[in-house]
Amino acid sequence: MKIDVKMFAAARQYTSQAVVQVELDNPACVANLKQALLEQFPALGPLANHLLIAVDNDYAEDDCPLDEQSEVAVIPPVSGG
Amino acid sequence: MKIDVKMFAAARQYTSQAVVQVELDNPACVANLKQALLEQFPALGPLANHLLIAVDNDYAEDDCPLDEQSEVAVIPPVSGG
Amino acid sequence: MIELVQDPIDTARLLESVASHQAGAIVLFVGTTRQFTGQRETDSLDYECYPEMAMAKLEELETEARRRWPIVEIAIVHRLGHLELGEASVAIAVSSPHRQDAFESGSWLIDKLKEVVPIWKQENWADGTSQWVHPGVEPPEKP
Amino acid sequence: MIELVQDPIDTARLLESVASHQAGAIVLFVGTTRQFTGQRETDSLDYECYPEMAMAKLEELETEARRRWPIVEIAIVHRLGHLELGEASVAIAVSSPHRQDAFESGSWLIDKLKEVVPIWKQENWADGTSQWVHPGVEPPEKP
Repeated sequence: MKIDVKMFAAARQYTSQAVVQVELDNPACVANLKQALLEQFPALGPLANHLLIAVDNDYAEDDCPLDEQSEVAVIPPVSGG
Repeated sequence: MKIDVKMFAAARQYTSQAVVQVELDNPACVANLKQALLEQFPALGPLANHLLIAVDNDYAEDDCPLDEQSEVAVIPPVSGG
Repeated sequence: MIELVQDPIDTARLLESVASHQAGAIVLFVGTTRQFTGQRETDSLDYECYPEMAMAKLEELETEARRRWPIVEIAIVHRLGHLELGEASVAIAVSSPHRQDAFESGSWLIDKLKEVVPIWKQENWADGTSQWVHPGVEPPEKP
Repeated sequence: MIELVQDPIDTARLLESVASHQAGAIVLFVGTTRQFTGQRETDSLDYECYPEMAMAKLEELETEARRRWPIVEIAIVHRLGHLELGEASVAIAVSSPHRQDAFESGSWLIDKLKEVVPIWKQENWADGTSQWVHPGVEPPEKP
């Protein structure tokens, strides 16, 4: 299945894309997505140990299941305020 | 010696005066003033256990000496803010 | 900036007065007149002060706060005279490089102001009676 | 009142929005752009956010703060886009019956906002370089 992933801040800068598409086997979870992202976009390397994924507007654990309707985003460490 | 004593809030209300004059033996300290005030103005009774005296714009201990040039005031418990 | 004022407190002016390129944080505290104290309803308040001593004590508090925390600017304004419900009686603004210092010093300043600065509040209750507030003092039987 | 805004933050509007006859205290926190971070000089900042999730997280923070403290009103406004030195990036106002609750909840809200709300800051340094700020992340050798 294909998952659209929103990219923000340095993640967007490193990939030069605001949304990337990742192909995953079905079923898939957040851990599979992280691995696929790092393989497809080696430029994300500096964020590898800090890669949080949001699913449907909330932080998601590695075992959180994904489907093509999920709203998915890469959340690099936040720095608002 | 004669000491002018400024009165504020309930102290002014109970004595109906903004400044009262108290006659003290020389030398005199804050403890003597408190005693004289309570004798001369029995209406200050409700404040007797809470009577702080300021001398020259600072809180003064009972043994603080007084003279006729001292700027003296009765400071009932404060309630600003 | 330390002021005792008769007119409504201008919080925008306090915030401006503490703004600085050295500060990353500003904390503003505003004390306002509550309608209810327990079951008792307030209609309005009157504040009076001992002006020379109040200014001296407020300046001491600023000095002591600057000794305890790395503060950039401090502003303290206390209103005097007649205040209607909801109006601000006091405002304290502190700016500092880091926010924790602004929160801690702002909280400390209002605590100390209420303890040591010679300012007094008269409650004008909704039942038509008035009363000077002196914490710890029992009012006389027939005031 | 929770808002993500492009224009300068209107702190007077935040204060008005939390004013209440039930409140005796208002605490306003304002985060501003500091000129120096250690030896490094900032020229300006750019903020971006993930809007839907940022709003969801800010609403969660309001709910949790109200669960923890007896709060009357909360206002949180975060600025986005380009900010010059000294401008406010975030403002949080809390009103409560008693002041300690307003200080504690205001401090907690800005701590949590900085931890969990998906908003990011890009430093535009005075030396002409720019850098997204991601706490804990080492930037790549050749960004």
